[in-house]
Amino acid sequence: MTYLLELLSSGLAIGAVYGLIAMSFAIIYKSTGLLNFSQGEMSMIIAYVAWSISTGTDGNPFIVAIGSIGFAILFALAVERIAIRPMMGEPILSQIMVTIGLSVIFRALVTLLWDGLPHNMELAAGNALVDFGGIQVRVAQIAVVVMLFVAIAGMWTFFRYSRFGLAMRAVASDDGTAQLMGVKTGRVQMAAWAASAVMSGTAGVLFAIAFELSPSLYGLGLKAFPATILGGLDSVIGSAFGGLIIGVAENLVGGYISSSLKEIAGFVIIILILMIRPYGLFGEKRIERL
Amino acid sequence: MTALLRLKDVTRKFGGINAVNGVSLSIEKGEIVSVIGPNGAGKTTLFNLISGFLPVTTGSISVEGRDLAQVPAHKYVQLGIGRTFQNLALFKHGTVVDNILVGRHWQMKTSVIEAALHFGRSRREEIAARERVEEIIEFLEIEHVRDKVVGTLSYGQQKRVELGRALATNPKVLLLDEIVAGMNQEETEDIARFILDIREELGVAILLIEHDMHLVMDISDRVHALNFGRTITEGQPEDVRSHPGVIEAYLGSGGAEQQAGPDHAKATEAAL
Amino acid sequence: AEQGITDTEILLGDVAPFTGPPGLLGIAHNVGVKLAIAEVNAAGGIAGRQVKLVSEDDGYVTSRTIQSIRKLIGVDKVFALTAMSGTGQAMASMPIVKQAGIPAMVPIGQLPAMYEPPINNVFVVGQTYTEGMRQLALYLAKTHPGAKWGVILQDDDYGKALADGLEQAQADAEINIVFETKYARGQKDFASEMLRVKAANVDVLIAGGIISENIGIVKEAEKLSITPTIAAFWPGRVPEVLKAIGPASDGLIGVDYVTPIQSEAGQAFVELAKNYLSEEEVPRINRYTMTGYASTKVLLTAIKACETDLTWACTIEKMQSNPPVETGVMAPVRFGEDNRFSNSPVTIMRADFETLSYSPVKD
Amino acid sequence: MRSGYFKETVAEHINLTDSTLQRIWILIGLIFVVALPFYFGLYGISLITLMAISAIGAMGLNILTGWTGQISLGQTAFMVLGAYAYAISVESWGWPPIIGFALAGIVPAFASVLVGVPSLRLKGLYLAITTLASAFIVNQLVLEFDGLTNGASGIFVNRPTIFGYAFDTDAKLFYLVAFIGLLTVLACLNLRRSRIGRAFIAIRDNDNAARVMGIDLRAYKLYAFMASSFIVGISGALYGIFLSFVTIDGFPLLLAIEALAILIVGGMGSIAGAILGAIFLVGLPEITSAIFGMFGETAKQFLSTGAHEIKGLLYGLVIILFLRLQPHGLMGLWQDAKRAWTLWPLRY
Amino acid sequence: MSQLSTQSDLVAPFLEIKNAQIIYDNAIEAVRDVSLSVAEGTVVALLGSNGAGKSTLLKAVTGTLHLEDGDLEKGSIHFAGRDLARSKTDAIVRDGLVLVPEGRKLFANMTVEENLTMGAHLKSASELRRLKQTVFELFPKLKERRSQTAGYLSGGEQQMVAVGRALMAEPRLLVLDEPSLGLAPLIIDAIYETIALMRRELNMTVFLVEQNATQAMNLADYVYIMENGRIVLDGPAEKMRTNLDVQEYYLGFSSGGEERKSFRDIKHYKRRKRWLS
Ligand SMILES: Nc1ncnc2c1ncn2[C@@H]1O[C@H](COP(=O)(O)OP(=O)(O)OP(=O)(O)O)[C@@H](O)[C@H]1O
Ligand SMILES: Nc1ncnc2c1ncn2[C@@H]1O[C@H](COP(=O)(O)OP(=O)(O)OP(=O)(O)O)[C@@H](O)[C@H]1O
Ligand SMILES: [Mg+2]
Ligand SMILES: [Mg+2]
Repeated sequence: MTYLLELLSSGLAIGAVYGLIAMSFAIIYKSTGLLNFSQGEMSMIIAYVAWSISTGTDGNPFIVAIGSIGFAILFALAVERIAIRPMMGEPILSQIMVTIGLSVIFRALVTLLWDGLPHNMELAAGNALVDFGGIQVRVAQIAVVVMLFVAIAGMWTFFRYSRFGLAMRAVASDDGTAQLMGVKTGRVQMAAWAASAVMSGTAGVLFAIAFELSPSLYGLGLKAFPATILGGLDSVIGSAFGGLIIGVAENLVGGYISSSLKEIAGFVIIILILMIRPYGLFGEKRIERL
Repeated sequence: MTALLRLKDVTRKFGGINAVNGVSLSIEKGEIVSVIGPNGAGKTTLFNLISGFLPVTTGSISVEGRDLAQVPAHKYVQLGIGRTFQNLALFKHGTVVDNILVGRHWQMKTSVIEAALHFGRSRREEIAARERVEEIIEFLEIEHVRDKVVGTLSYGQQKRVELGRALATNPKVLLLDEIVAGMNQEETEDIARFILDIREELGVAILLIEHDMHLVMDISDRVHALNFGRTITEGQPEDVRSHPGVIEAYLGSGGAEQQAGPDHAKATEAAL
Repeated sequence: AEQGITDTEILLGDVAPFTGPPGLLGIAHNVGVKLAIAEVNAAGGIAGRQVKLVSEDDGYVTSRTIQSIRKLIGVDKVFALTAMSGTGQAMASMPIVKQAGIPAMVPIGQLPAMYEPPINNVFVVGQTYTEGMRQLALYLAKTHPGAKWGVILQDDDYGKALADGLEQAQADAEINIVFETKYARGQKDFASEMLRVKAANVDVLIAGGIISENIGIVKEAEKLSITPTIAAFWPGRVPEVLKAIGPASDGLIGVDYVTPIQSEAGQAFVELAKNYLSEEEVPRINRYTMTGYASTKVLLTAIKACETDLTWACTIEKMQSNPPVETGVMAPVRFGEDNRFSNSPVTIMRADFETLSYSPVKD
Repeated sequence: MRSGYFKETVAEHINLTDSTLQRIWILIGLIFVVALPFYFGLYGISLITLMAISAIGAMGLNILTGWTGQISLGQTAFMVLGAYAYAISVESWGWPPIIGFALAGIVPAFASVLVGVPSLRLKGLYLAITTLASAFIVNQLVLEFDGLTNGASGIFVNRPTIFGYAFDTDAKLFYLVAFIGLLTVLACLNLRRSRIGRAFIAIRDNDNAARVMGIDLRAYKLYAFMASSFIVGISGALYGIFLSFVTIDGFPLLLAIEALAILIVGGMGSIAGAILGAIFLVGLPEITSAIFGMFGETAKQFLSTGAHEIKGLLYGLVIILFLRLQPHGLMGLWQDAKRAWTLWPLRY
Repeated sequence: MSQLSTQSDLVAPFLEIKNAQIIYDNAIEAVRDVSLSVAEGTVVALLGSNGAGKSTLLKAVTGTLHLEDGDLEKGSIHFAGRDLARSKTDAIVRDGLVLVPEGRKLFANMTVEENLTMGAHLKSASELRRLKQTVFELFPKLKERRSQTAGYLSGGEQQMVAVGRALMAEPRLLVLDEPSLGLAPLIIDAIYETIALMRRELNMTVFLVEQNATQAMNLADYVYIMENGRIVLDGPAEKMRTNLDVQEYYLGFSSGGEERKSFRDIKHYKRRKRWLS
């Protein structure tokens, strides 16, 4: 029993990391129809910046939090402004290619500005262990689960009650027409990018604390992308659950079957679900009418 | 006696809405039948059922006595059902020729491997299809845009390409969904001429959805009026035109117009 | 003259990953190669020629390794190769190198297939993973009699080599493996694996990851508060890994054929390096610097022995006939008529978190 | 200046070339290809060989993604299958290479049906996931069946001897690849102008209308998967021969992304685009090196600390800048150039 | 207004297009040297056959040309003093110029109500309620369908949403690209009624592209006719109605006569427009 609970808890912890990044994929997709393939890299860069801030300020968690959130926003806005905005209205695959180009650049930047070494990111009590009735968890892992639920609540409220949320959907559906409604599509994109950077940055930083900080951190993006698909590309909240499902499934398969099947288990689940629901668990069906 | 196309008590539901509700209709070789009715009456849905895009909820559709229930959707066209679409459904990135050639698809047999070799039957078929397509292009007077990508054509030109593509399928009955919408008088005249010619030269039956009453009244043999998915009336154009139900729900001509007009105007005025 | 030789220069080439996480290995290796070269050049070069190095980055991608090797041989026309990246990359390069006949060193990722049967111009310096693993297992079996073993291996040829070593050790000693698993390369979360380790009450754990994976494994053990003796292999035997794991890395058992930096010989090596390397390069020194240095030194010794009559044939001949070469960081290196493998002996060592270093275990 | 040519029969419309001039250009192109190895050294030849192999793979992907609109991130799966099919049949079982090549196409083609079936209902980026999954699953299978595949250790592959002719030098291997490339181009061109090719395009542009026009969506999507995987599998076998060694390490996921990049940069859906894109992207690292080389010795000094990252940076930048200036890819550029040429001195 | 013989007599036209030349893909010239103006409070109709360049012109007016690789090569477009060629679409909309685009362009995945809400993107919540009320009264059908996904509506219902959505913005200048496309006669009447009313009550200016020439000419003060990218004929509506060519080619009267000719009697020959010769 404890064994199962321990599997579940570590599954949730890693699943929450996937979930946060998956949400950032989804929010950009939902508001601009674009898949940002450099999401994992962005979360890595933000984690590195947080690390630099923390080593520079003796790990004061508040300064690190404020500094890295601030950086995440500025960074996302800069990327959006410089690389993405000019591509608006171009074929979607060209836009996606630009994000792939960005990912190459970001990976190079990390090793250029920092190094290729793994680091232990110590921040406040992030690494400390907490005991939950015999199950030990790191503080950072609790934090990431909490952050995920905060993000879910925030996004739900936002899309439920805000007209800006509606405008985001409109831009994704057809940015040209959204402009005809007076929507400043650029601003919508900026907001989406900023939100996504904050979410994936949080995931990156907390992952770095609980596990390690290294230039292979970007691989999280490749894990989160399937989670987004599972939840439904345009469902920000659905993709959060997609992440949790994959995290837990991986751990259960690793814990009961075999860890060499871990990687595949997630995919098999996704394919099975997609065969029944081709738009993911919570995704919007594409309108088909003649 | 089996009709070319016969619908019996056809119903189609979307969730709670009965988009088509117990419609019966039949059409003979060489007939032109128009379907009219207010927006959302179920006309396009009716076409979607006949062309296999949607399955019927209840009722039956048959072509030359053959029930379509067991036929897979992509084979409807082989029984002679061709159609155009209200909202244009062209293959945007293909050229005009490519688009019309797709209409010939089912009449060709080339397999993937033959196609890759482009030899023998594959080449013969291709030439034959191309010849037919050139005829259609000439008939529709769109030679000058033959090699253009259809996405860059104007709306009206695209409609003609759609008509061409439907003709290329060698239909026995041709379903035209608001084919002259967005065309001016002159272009409408052209299309009217095409429709009459198609009927005359090929003996194709035509089922026409149209809001242009002049066209409907001028060229139809019979008119079928729908509202809320149900048949209001069916008959000669003049009879349908003066049918009170049709006037009230759809035409609003004469007195109806005067009634509806100020009513709306007043409501709007109040709201403003 | 042979390619890569002018009146004033001898050109060497190497291919290694300088980007991405494997860059940890490639960059350190390159520093070692440079050190060996600088040492020779400072002593007046070889028969009046200065030695120069051309480096190619392959990012640990096999196709790029092959492209790079072709470029080094065909375009840059180097005289010899000091490295061909990692295990799989070097394996894939063998046909080209063999065909070209260029003298080539293999200081990283040694596999028996690279020297059995011997390839005339390819020299493997160091020890195979299999033998290293065998020695490590024998040591652990001796020090932990009756222990339950857990094994976590990567699902590639590296993991396979370790598995072979373990199997060989089982022939000679009592090793009771109660849990064994393979993971896909690049995995980061080892929670489920370690839970199974915990459930199996493992006393000795072979952490067969490279860098990140071992960090993950040890940190997870800490989280589950289990304290098996954890043994890791040399690819990740660098201070950065200890630092990244944190205090839990204390007592980690390692194995290597080059000397630990904290040993006397290791310190001497660092001192030597400081004389020749830039300030940026010194902190990058790790075990790969030593292997790079040693293999290059062996190569340069052979080249030197040829003096003015510098050809591939001569170099290869000298490589096999030279007396054992003393490198200071590992046992003397020698090859023979039909021996292309230095078969360097390994030492077992233990990690110390405070100094971020390893020191040889006293039996 | 070229102007429209008059066509007298319908057959002329269908022909691939429509004038003597065009045929002469093609001939010149072929001679150029044949002459290439004489200009290049060892490295240059391997570079153009790699370009040709990438172009073949990209043309294969183009059938699925460019024409049929099915985005695939898992083409490496079929490359791996093709490479192993060749390696196992030729190296392990000693079958003739010509059969090895056939299997390198057929095995992935049939395997792709397994990927295709669960993909039938998926659209757009959702499809990326089944294909991505196939890449992981195929790798796992290769490791699992190590009796056949030699597991992680891989299989060495010799240069093939076909009908007694040994393609044993780099230049000869290039000719083999170029020849297969030429066959691929012809097959693709033929396919594109056939009912099959049009059905693919129709499915991409409007699958519902395609169905009403009598195109069986399931069948044609599977055909697209099969045709694409067939070609991709062959490129995988060639790649294995080029590397002389087949392991799953030789086919990282990166290759699939690169293949997609080739199509996008070249111009989606165009055969010439796939070829141009392959030349451009495979050659790009050379260009960035060359740019870097211009900075001379100081740059070289920088080598061990940052040059490689900077190369990566430049690589990414070039791609982004290129797409920003020419979002329709190299084919867009080509078309603009052609238009400017035919219209000159007018602009439109 | 209609007393004016030409639009340009006005001191400061509301919308003014001068010598516009528009090119697609750097190669296709869709509009050449078109000048046209719309005075405040008037209804101006632009007629013309398929492919004449009408929609292209409207795209230029709303600054959405670049989305299709189009470019205003020469000429200028001004609206209430603003240079539209240099303005962003959202700024143009903020100034009160709203377009009902060709092909409806609904947000297919949103409900009818959400689509309407998007139309009032720049309005406050209370205005939104009021405007929704208005539109629902104009199109009762939409009220019935308010929570239905727009993409599943019938063609005509979608057109109603498109027009309704534009009205939600309470534009100063409403630009309509074929508003009657696909609508039942009754609804067309209602739409024209509404436009007439809004223009009366709100002094809204309307610029209209239409194929339904009869309706458009009844409503319009001034009419332009465009062919092949050029304005070939323009004049006050009454005058245009008596033009023989217009009667024949746009209103469908048999040449010279007062009778509408029947579509059954169309002759099989190619006509040539007098104004093109
Ligand atoms: N995106 C585009 N790319 C290239 N050419 C285009 C594009 N859009 C329109 N065109 C061309 O510009 C010309 C004018 O098209 P436009 O859509 O403005 O015509 P229109 O007058 O609105 O016709 P319709 O009444 O059919 O809507 C046409 O010849 C068309 O082919
Ligand atoms: N796929 C669908 N899902 C849900 N509702 C649908 C679907 N297709 C049609 N409807 C509904 O069914 C009704 C009939 O639509 P249909 O398109 O047949 O109308 P129509 O008579 O063609 O109208 P119009 O003249 O405006 O084109 C509409 O109210 C529409 O909202
Ligand atoms: Mg309809
Ligand atoms: Mg138009």
